[in-house]
Amino acid sequence: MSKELIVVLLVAPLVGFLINGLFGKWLKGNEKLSGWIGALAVLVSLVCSIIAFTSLNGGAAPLDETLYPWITGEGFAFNIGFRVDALTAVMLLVITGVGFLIHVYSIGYMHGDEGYTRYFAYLNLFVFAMLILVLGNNYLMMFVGWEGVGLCSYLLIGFWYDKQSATDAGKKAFIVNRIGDFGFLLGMFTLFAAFNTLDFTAIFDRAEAGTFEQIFGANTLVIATLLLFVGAIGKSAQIPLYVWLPDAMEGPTPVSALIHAATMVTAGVYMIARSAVLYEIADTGQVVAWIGVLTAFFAATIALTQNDIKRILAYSTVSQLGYMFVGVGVGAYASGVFHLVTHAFFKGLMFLTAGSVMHAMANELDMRKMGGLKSKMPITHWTFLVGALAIAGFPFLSGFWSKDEILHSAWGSSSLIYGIGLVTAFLTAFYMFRLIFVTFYGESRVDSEVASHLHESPAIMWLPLAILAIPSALIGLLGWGGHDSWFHHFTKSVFPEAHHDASGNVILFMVISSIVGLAGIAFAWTRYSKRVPSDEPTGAFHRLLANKYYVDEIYNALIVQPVKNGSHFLLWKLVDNGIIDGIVNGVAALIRFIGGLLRRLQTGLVQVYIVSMVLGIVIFLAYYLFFT
Amino acid sequence: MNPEQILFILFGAVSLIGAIAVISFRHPIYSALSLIVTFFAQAGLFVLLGAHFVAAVQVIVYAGAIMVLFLFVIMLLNLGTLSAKGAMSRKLKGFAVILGILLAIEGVYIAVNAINDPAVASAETATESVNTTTYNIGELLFNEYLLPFEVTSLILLAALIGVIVLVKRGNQEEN
Amino acid sequence: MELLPDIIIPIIKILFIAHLLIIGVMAMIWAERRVSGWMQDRLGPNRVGPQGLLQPIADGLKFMFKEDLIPNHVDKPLYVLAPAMLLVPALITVAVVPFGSSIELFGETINLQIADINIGILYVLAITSLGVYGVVLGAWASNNKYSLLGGLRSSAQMISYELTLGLGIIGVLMLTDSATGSALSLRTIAIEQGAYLWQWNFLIHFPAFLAFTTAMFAETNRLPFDLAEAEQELVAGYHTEYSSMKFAMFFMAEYMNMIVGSAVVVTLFLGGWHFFGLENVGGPVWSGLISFGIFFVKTAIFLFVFIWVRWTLPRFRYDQLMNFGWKFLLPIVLTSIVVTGTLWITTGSRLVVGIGNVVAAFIVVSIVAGLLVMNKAPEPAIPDNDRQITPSALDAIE
Amino acid sequence: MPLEAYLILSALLFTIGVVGVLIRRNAIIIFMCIELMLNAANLAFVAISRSLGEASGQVFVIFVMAVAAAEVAIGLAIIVSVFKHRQTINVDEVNSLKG
Repeated sequence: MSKELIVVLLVAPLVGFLINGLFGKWLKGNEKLSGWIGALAVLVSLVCSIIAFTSLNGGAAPLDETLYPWITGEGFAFNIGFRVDALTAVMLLVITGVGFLIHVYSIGYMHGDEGYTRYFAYLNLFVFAMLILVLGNNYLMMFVGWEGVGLCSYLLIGFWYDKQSATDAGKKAFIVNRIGDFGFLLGMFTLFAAFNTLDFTAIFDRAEAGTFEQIFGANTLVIATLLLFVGAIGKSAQIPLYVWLPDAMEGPTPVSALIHAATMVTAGVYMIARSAVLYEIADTGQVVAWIGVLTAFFAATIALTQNDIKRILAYSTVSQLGYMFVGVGVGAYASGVFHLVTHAFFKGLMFLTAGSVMHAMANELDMRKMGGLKSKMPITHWTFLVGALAIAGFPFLSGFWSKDEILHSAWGSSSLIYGIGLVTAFLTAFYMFRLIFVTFYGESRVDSEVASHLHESPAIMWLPLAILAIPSALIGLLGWGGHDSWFHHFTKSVFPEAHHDASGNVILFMVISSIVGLAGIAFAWTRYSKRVPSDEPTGAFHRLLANKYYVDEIYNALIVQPVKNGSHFLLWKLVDNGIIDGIVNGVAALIRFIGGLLRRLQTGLVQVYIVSMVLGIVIFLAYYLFFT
Repeated sequence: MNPEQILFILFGAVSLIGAIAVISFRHPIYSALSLIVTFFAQAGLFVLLGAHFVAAVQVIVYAGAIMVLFLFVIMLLNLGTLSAKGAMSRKLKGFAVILGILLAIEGVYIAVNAINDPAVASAETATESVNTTTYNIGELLFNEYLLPFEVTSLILLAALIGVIVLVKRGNQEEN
Repeated sequence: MELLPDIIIPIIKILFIAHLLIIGVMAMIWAERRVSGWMQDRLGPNRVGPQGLLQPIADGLKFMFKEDLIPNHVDKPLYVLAPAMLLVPALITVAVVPFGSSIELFGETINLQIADINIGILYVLAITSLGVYGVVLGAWASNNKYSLLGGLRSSAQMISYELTLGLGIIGVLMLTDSATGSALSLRTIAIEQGAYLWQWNFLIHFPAFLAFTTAMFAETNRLPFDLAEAEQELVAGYHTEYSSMKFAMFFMAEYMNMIVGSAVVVTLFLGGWHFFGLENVGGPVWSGLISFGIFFVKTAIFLFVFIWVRWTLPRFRYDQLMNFGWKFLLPIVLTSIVVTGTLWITTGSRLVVGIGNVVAAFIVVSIVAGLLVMNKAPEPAIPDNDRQITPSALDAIE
Repeated sequence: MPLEAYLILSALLFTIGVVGVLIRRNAIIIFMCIELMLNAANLAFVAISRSLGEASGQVFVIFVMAVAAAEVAIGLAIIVSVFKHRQTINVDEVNSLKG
């Protein structure tokens, strides 16, 4: 593994972005080419990632190199530098692997779209930014990537910018993320103030040694880590900043799969895993874990009542992200990251299948208008089923392994967290199979017009699905054996020793998890396999869930409206119109008045000007000659 | 009175009369001709001062090229005497003449007092008779003043392009 | 100040040259008509005197006895002044032209030249550039639109070709050794050229020679550059309104310009009074006279070329004239300057400079011609009967 | 002749130029007056150059002439353009740029 390899890995998507972004106009007539350029760029990265990964797996030393200094100042320096260790390698594989398949899928999915080349340009740019995020060897690089993926997320959510809801969703995502990013920035500032550097290695070493400036006393690291966690909350859609993610489903479905399920939203998890040393020292993992588990439960309950396929998947994503935070929060960093990996595959898969369904159903998302799709779209059905089984924790599929590990670790930390997690697992299995039964089984409720051209998606779309289904199902096997598994060994060097020793019988935990998962599936089967779901929510609790706990409305009333009113009446009417405009207009009026007097001098007659000039010269000369 | 003095008075008088004629004639053609006369008298003064090269260039550039351009434009635009429209007020004209007289007094004062400047005075006595040859000028021009010389060429180029742009655009607007 | 060398001899030289010029003009008038007759296979004037030799005198008498008309609509002062302003520069240019080596007489070495001033060539250029005023002012004073057009054309043409005229001699000046005197003096230039053909400047600076000669034709307003008078278009142009002696002065000035121009060309490019085999023949007096003879013959031959060209080439169209001046002659002389300087400094061989000049000029002409052909706008489809040139003042500047 | 004589002549010529610029309304005559002023300066240059026994002053004169040539070309082009637009070169009539 060399520096050059990493540069190629990083730059390939940038090249793809530049080609599609700058020359898209000429590529318009040939959209396939544009799509393949995008996919090829990511393929190059994928190959490089595999090379990097295998060399690391073969025992090569992690790479931590500085390319060149970026900002140098008195006593500090920020560098463009890379760090490739086990954690980064895993992330690289996920990003480029899932990313490549989604690019290929998009070639078919986006067929005939107006902004075809623009789409691939954005997508490449996203991959580039995400790679920077995971490759950087300091917080500043990470932040650059962090903001870069935020930008791409905004651009892609609002991809169909002529649709009001899409632009609104984009803005919402951007603003909500901004809150989180602000926290991240503050966290970064804190770290910089304390350490005078943002390099991971330096910070971690000195944090362990305790040689840093205690700018907030003993709480320095606590404050820093919590602020960083605020960033993670925003980016990874946790309570209370999760509201943007469900709305983000306005973007093209492959985007939801890549950005809002597999990669970007997991950046927060990655960041905490990366900063594991700090969280261990500051002992703020509990906060993370609690936020995570509450989010997991909360989102899962909302998912129970939704009817929009993509929204269900979105809430499911929020919920699963909560699991990951539980994992990293209780100190089982490897487990959290492992769940990140498995989730990336199966959730990406499910989003893509949802896209496939949409493709067939003429962009219909309401599952009440579906049903019985199994016979029409067998491949889609089977691949979705694989994903659903995986997420539901069906024994020996990937979700089973990763979720079980997290729950196991959680038990060692707090039994309450474990309990909520277990309930959430049940809910997860339930809503996921509710989705399957309503969509793919039962009688068809499809509009006759749509039904007439209901079809399986083209090969360019179902092939990635099929390929993705395999790791979705099997990647969990890497975690076979819990804390002694291959995955844990591979990532051991990166993370500090877990201080909560996993206790209890591993097999017992597995059995309990399996039973809970299967129970959820069974419960869903009893309720939804035959019945047409009711349209109207019944009962107060159901209505509460269907309206997502009214969180959006509460935010609107508590935050948005006050800010809006404050801006309107105080800032605009009073400060801007009254004071600032008053000053500006006053100055202008004064100048205008003076100018009105002076303009009489400007007659437009050149010679009058010259006469004044000569007068000046005469006076000046006279003064110079006779009075000095 | 030696010949130099006679010639100086002759050329000086011609150039002054020519200059006054420039600003007195109503018709620009006559002004231009008077200006040519002035330039010639000046060339004569340059010869008196031993600056033969400058005198020749004066005639070639001013009389031979610049004034021909003036005549060309006057004839091309058929510029006659102007109408009285928008005439400058008499007061301003009178004021301008007074200013001119003041300026002349100051100029003469400077000229007379320049000799008192020690740098000028010391040099004057020593080298009254030195004639600068074309060779000297060339040597200075291409050694000490090489950069200004090159800059001048840029100025000329800029003027060339500027004129073409001005005139071309005017034509395009018409079309 | 001695009487003999400083006053009497110059006066004799001035009188001699002035009369020679006037006689030369008459001879030229006769020669032109006879030569044109010969070229057109007709007789030409042959009635007055032997071979019609006295025809110019008859013409002169006719001019003198005609009524000196001054039309009412003209601007009188300038109308009267203009012919003189054309004639005077033609007369005074000759002052610096060396028409022979020197004669030893009365114990004095007399240079066959009125004034050997050290910036002679600049003087020639300066005075030549004044010639245009006669044409322009005469044209304007006539208060006649054809005359005005002629004047406009003349001024634009003069300015354009004066550049070539001035730049064409730079190469010559560069190769003139200033050891024997000011390099700007025509006498030095003439002396520097040896007796043999290959020492003369026209072979070393062949492109510049051609360009200079062409520009000289233009400056004299002769065919093919006589756009200022152009009988067919402008009814004789700037001298339409002139008659009698005033017209004669215009007429004389043209021929005088030709003679002086030829003399300058001979001095600059054709070896002056040198000719091989006739160096230092006879005593101090005879050798001087022989050198004058050589100069005279050379000038006469060149004058014949003037007449020859006039009756051979048709007149240029105005845009052709401008194109030719700015796009061919100017690049040629500029290239000539660069090539001469470069090759002279690097090789120091006149042969190399001569060959290099020709090659470079050839390349430049090819490039310019190529560019012109490539950028040639398609001919507008104008019916033939609309093709007549409409006299319009704005045509002249374009 | 003493230097003063030339300098006084130069000053007078310059002043005449200035007065011409001030009192004439014909743009082209104003322009000629500017040339006159430049020439007056040239005269001073050459006179002082002779007085100092140095050729530098004459070199400056040559620069002034080159700049004057450029200036005339541009100035006349402007006058022609102005005339094309407004059919006059009376500076009193070209006065739309006023307050």
